[in-house]
Amino acid sequence: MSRRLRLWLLGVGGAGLAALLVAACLDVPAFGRRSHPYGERAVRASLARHTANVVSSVNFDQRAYDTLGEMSILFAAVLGCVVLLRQAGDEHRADPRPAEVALPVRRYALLVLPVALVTGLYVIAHGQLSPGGGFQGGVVAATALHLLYLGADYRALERVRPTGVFEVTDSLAACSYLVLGLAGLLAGTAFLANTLLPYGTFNTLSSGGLVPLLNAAIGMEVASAVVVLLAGFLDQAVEIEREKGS
Amino acid sequence: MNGWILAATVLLTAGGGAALWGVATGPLSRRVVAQNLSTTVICPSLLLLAQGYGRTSYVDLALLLALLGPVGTLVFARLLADELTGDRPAAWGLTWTAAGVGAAVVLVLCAVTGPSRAMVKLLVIGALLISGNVVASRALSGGLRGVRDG
Amino acid sequence: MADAVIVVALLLTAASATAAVATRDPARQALVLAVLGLLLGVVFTVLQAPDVGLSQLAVGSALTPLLIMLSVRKVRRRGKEGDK
Amino acid sequence: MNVFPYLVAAWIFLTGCYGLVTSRNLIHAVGCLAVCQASTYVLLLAVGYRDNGTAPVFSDLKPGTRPLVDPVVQALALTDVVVGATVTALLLALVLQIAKRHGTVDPDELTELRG
Amino acid sequence: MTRRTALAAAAELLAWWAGLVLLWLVFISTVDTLERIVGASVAAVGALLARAGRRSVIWR
Repeated sequence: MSRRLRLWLLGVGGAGLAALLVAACLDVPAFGRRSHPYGERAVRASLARHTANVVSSVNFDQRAYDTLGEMSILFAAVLGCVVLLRQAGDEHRADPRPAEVALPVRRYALLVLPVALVTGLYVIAHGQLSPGGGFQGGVVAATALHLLYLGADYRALERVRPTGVFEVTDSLAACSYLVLGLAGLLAGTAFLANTLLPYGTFNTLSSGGLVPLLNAAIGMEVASAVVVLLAGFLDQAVEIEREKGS
Repeated sequence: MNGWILAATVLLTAGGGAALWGVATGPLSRRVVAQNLSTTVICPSLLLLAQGYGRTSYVDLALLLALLGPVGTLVFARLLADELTGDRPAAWGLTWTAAGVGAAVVLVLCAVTGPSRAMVKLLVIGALLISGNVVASRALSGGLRGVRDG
Repeated sequence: MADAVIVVALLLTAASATAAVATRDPARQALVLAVLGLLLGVVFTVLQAPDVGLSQLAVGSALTPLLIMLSVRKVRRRGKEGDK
Repeated sequence: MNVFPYLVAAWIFLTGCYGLVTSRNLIHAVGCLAVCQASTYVLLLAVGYRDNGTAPVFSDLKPGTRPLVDPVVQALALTDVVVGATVTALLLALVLQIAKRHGTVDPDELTELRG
Repeated sequence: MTRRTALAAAAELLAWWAGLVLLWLVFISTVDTLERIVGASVAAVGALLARAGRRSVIWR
């Protein structure tokens, strides 16, 4: 297909799609309207189960099955990345050269590394109370680790990041989500039903029944998934080179 | 609409607009400085919004940005080190101005909050924001000189 | 008037999305995408979705730029090796 | 104001599509796809917004004191932001694989190679 | 590992742990026993990582 023809197709298709989208926008319930029937029911259900953060309650209680699907997409994406980014036969690993980083930058990285980790774990642990949860906190905790690469060099990061351990943690966290779901089944209720544990006192760390546990499982899963993912990309970008003359 | 949200809107319009213009046009050295500036502008406006909506839990957003924004700038300083060797992006005047705005916002919010744990949290955010911003500027202006492939 | 902050945030986001598409060099695009991520974080905050805002800030400020820049570096190194 | 956020979402989606089709670099195309993803989040949250509402998070709010926005769409968007990032990573990994196999990341050159 | 280095390591870990526990107490809104336990363990993880990170940079 020539470039010209493609642009023509894009123009026609884009114009049609734009017209349809605008027509749809004019018919959608107005922005800022008062009635949100699903939202009101979700809030009521969440309050009945003593979960202060309704979004977490929707994610890990009312629609926990949906989150299981999201988690499997995440797991599959990471698996695909690991397979695609593995070291091929015609490649070898070059030792990454040490980097000279200015002292203030290195000090900043070393200081912020534990602070960012604690913040990430705080966001995970308080997912059922304040904004946050496993998805957000996991990304923060995993990003924290990579300050070692940014503030020092790749060898420093490799010393504190055994990739194998994180791969195992990733799978274990995915399994623990399933096991927590199956526990409900064994107890005689439904899969992922939040009826197993006491709901606790509203607005404390132990409230919400199953929600904090699922939250923690997702946090572990996301954190190790991001570490494994970035490990693949860093290996490719920094270490792995093509064999000379192949 | 109260004063806090109005202040956030003004800060966002001026600073966010400037950062966006800087990051979308011009030489690479200007773009990375503008990217660094965007963190320093948006983090105080998030704090102002949290105050304006009367929700202390929104402060977590600013905390996260104060931690991760400079990390993002370090990513660019690190991986664009080769291309930035030609002209060092040193915009110290801009950096300190932005840091001053951040400090002013944090101090005003601290004064409104009064002595409590929430105030200490605001101070932590302010310290992280300003130190991160200054260190990221330092990294951009040649702090990662010897970095090639490590 | 009460919605001014929403309008400003949405306009900035639309402008940065346009800029991200119009910037053809991947490294420069990553810079614009980083700013787009932050502005999206603000949009989510003013639309009263702090959970989504946290998610977007965590992903958009450091993770996405790092992924794109590492890919850019790999492709460039690959090109350099090919020239040898 | 009734439809403005929806129109912004539509605009972001269409620009992203334009970038995808006209892109000359696969890494740039992945970035454009990220822009398209962003439009869905804006649309979802705009649907769930309520005037003068606040987030349904009760760690610092007494239930029933203020109108609330819709948490269901927020939950949908929240998981997708992180999962979308990993999918972006998967696409970038595919791009790296293409760069290795064919030595180019220009989609036009790739079609010529296959022929 | 001699006695002195062990002592120095313990001091470093303890300093980081104390600092991070304080940070945790600043972050949270309501303090109860479970919060303290979780905070202490999170701070312990952070302290271990802080030391591991510092050592990995200095060893060359």
